[in-house]
Amino acid sequence: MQRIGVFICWCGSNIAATVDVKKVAETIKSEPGVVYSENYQYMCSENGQQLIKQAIKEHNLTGIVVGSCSPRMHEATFRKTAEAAGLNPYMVEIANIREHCSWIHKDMDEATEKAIVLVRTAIAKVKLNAPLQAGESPVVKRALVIGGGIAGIQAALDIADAGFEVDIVEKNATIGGRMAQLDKTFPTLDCSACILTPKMVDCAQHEKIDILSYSEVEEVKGFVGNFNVKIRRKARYVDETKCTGCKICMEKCPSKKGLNTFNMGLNNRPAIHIPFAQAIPNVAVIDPEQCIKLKTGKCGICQKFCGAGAIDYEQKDTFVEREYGAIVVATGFKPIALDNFNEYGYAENKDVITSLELERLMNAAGPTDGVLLRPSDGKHPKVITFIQCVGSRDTSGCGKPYCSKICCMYTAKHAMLIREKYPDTEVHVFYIDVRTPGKNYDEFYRRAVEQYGVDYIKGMVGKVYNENGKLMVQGSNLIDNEQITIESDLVVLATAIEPEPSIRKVATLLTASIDTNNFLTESHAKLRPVESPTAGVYLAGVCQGPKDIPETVSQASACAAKVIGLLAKDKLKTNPCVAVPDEMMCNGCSQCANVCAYGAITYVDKEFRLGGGKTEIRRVASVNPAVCQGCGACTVTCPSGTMDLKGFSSKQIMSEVEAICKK
Amino acid sequence: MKDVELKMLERAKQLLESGEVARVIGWKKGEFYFDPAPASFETVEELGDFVYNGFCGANLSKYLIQASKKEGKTAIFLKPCDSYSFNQLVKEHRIVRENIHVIAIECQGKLDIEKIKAQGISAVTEVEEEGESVTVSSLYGETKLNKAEILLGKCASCKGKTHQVKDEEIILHEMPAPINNRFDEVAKLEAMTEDERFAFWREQLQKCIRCNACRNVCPACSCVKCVFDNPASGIEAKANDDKFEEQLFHIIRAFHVAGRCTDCGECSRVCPQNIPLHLLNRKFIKDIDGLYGEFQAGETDNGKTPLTSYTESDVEPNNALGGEAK
Amino acid sequence: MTKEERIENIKRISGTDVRKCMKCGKCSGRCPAFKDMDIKPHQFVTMLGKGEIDKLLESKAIWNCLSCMACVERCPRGVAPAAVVEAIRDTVVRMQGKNGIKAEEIPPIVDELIPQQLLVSAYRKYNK
Amino acid sequence: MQEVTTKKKEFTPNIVAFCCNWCSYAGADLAGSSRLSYPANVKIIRVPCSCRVNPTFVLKAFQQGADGVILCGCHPGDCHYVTGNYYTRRRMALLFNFLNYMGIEKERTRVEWVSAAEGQRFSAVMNDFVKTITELGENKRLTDLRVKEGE
Repeated sequence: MQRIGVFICWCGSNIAATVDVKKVAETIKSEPGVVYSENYQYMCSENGQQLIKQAIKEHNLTGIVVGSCSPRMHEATFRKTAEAAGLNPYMVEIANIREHCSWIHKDMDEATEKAIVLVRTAIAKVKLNAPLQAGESPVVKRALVIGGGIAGIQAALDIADAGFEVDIVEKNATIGGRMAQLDKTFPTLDCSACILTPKMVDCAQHEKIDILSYSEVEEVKGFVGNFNVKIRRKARYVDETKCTGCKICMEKCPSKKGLNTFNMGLNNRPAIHIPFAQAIPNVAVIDPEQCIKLKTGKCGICQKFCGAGAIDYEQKDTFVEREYGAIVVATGFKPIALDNFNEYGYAENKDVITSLELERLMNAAGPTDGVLLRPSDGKHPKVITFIQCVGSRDTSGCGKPYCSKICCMYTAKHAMLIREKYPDTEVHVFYIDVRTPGKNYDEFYRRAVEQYGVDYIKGMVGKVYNENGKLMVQGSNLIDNEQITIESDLVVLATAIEPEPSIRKVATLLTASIDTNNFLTESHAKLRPVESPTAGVYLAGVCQGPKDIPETVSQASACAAKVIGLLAKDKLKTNPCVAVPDEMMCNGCSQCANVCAYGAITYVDKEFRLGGGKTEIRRVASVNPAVCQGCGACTVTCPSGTMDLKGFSSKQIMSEVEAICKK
Repeated sequence: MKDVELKMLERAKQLLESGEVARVIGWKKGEFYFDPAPASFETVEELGDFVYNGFCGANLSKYLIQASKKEGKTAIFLKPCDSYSFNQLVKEHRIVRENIHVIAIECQGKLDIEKIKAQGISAVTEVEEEGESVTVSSLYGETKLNKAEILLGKCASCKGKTHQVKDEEIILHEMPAPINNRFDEVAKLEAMTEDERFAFWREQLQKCIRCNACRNVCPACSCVKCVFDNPASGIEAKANDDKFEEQLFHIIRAFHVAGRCTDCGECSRVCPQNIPLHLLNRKFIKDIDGLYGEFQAGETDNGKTPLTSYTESDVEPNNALGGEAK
Repeated sequence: MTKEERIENIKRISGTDVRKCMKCGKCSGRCPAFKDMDIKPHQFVTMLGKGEIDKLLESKAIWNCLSCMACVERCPRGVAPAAVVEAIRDTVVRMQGKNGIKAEEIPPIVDELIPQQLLVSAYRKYNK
Repeated sequence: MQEVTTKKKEFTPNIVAFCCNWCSYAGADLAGSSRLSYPANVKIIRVPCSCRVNPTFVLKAFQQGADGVILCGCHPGDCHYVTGNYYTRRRMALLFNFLNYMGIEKERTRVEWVSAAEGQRFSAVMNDFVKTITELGENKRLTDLRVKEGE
């Protein structure tokens, strides 16, 4: 006979304000099997846990139910509590009377009644719980970082410095990501390349880091500690081991009209190219869409001139398969397309540009060698108007509902740099709000206004149109309650950012959950912000939400710390809630193996006694508990009910159903 | 038909005498002409009772679950529709294929004694089939009947003359073409209102006496231990306590065989209460065909079933009503 | 009708949730009739939110609004300032006991492509 | 007629919601922490994956007096266990169709995909389902008579 103890938590007023916790504890006392029922202000506190431990010992409890917050919050806590008191940790069930009850109901009677049912349901389940032992699985001591921007670079360096091997998979021909495209960085105005390229070089030279550039993740199998990843190494038509990065091919290539994506398409590049001077690896790549040889079979000039003999037009995509213990996702972002924002005239006017394009126009390695010249006629713009929140904070469906977070700061940076370099330029900024939380951030913005005389206009632009070669920016000035039109030479749009579109595929491969804006979901918004709900998968940078460089780097290092913590272990405790077959009933029909996503089920021929001295050999299912992830797909496929799931057995769920339904 | 029977008997004798097989599974004479029963023959002497006539509707494949595990080879006579069940059982590793010798036999459609009796004929002594018509001899004389009217329910929706598996065949005459009408009755029910359907099934299922004949005869319902006999399943029930459990039993049974049921029709054939149980299984088959593409269980002896496979663009359950998608 | 009821009524007719406004001023930034309006498009939304409808009911701007819907089109938050202007205008007309246009005066076939608001508000203005 | 209407108003349905641990249960938690209310007659049973839900659980719920049963899982393609919800989708499509074929109202059964980020959606789905079931009235067709007698 089970001896159940019930512990009802007030969670301060979070539960107690809408659920009569004393009444719940009192009512539950008369439940069959319950020998102890108590309520307390904070069960998760030291004192609360002490109360549980004492009750377990004094009343010889065989199972406990804690009526508290979601099991996703404190199930682990209370399992440890039980274990400390000598009770098997799996003899604990949580009744979620906070998230699923007190927080969503207002009527006290109604909420109390529901709480009682929820606790009864948990009691019904715990009575059928059985002590479980966690198994073990080995940890592969190597990490995969998907994405070679600053987030991926930082995470890889930190993990590698701790002595673990790391592979960076980058879909582009070089690592560096968006940060490599930036000119200066706020709030200290360091040159972006000056602080990024040393880190890129560190990656290349680190003996523990392997950079797989121009590569994409194709397939992910396995689970935390034991991921098996198939990586596609796209054909770059240049032998990475031979290319010396001399760039003679770039000079000789006759097909020079490809859009230079690194410069946001503001100038052209040859079909064979190295994306930028500091690229890592410093190896050329051929754009097959642009290369005359690859398209027509004629040309081959680069091959002729390549002293290293690195050009290989026959190269094909290849695949490598590697094992990893942990995966960091750092896939980054892109500015949104502006198709839905005709009012700003981006498509019609060359001199309406995005902020990322401005970065390239201001960069010494950019298309204008760092001299600010406007794209249409190459002249110095005298009046520049910035428009903030282009596509951000937009719930109309045209843009993104969230704040892109970085635009206020980079716009202040741009305005300041322009006023610094070209004091004769007039700079206006249309803003809705200026958001500058962060160390030295507001000071930075105020400097733009106070020291550099940037004209900030509270209001939004309704229309940008071209009149006699001038860009007319019509907007409101809400402070003066006026409508104004500014004749400008250049208009810069602080375009919203969104996750890099390839994230969807990555998320699906990793079964990492994704939100409505395509940002990856973290395990807990506050307490587990760098972990994906999928064990062993960690999130760094904008793939998880908009953030600037300092934040991205912090998050990447946090990821690395989590990864190091994981890889430092030789073995992981595995979830004991796995499928278990009852051989006596198994038909050996193979249906369960057909639905198992992990290949955890195999079949063995086993001899069974039939009575009367006779035996029979039958094919029966066998589950590898280290591989089984405990989803339960097999349990439903099995017609005979041979397969059951520990911790979520059919009988347990049935009795929960009964407890809920009985009025 | 007599010539087929003779040929079968002759072949059975050969196989047993030569020791090629240890036993032959076929039909033996019953008390009357119209009630032959499945039987296993291990000696030539036993074959004295061997029979194959218009009343040999029983599907023999299920007997192989036990027989194929015994010492020596087993020969079995399979009608075209029985061969689907055979394949399904091989697919599920219930039959050791190497231990079986399949003799594909001719079938001209099997007869329903109840339907003959309903025509006012009793004490049937012999039946002579002649194409579309049947001459029934009884103690009281001879009557000519239209064969289509006295076919077994399952034969009225015949799956056709193709055996899905065979090691040899005894086919002496042309066999009938398939009759593609098996979803007609299901569609009729679907066209009713919910209330009408509920009333229909209430009336049918309340006749159920839980004799388990449907379960025992069904080649798909061949679990080592049935969930209804297993206390750990949470749905153990040996008898119908109330109205709900009649439904529960039949719903779960139908779900368990969904994607595996070959529509052999044995459940309805053996039901002593004449409940049209095949209409339950055919609903699943119709929905599977409609929602996930045509699928006939037992057509092959390998591969996945519709319920153990999926596509990324499958219809959403909330929109799947009527099985009309795709 | 009390003032509170009137405010609620105007909100209901306009179908606009004024609390969604984030005070960016894009509506006023785009308004072609801005100069002639004594109360600006964005103010219609904020003033309705504050319950200052007496000023709105007396405003001249309701007769200057072209009902071009540019403000509705451009609003990033799905707020419809023009619909608020429209609702105020409706209310004024009704308070005067008038209907801008009589039902029987509407031509039998109205071009489907003309937005209803445009048509109705045009009639109102030219009827004044 | 009057009586019938008043009686209908008093009816509060009993609803069992099976939620997968990774998406929908977390979505329900988010609905809670965002204080997005839905009626108290929805009670959630946590399962590791929607594919753990055996048709017998659904039938059992109805047998014991549930008026509606809803399964919630990760969106197809986002299953924590890679493919679990794809099987759920087929099983439940067939089962719910079949129950309807037996005369059970289709609206009593539902499958919804709710991600961990969709607290709003979870609340909306539950409100809608409760509304549907309330309008539909009590489940009589799949109730075990014995449970009633105990009342």
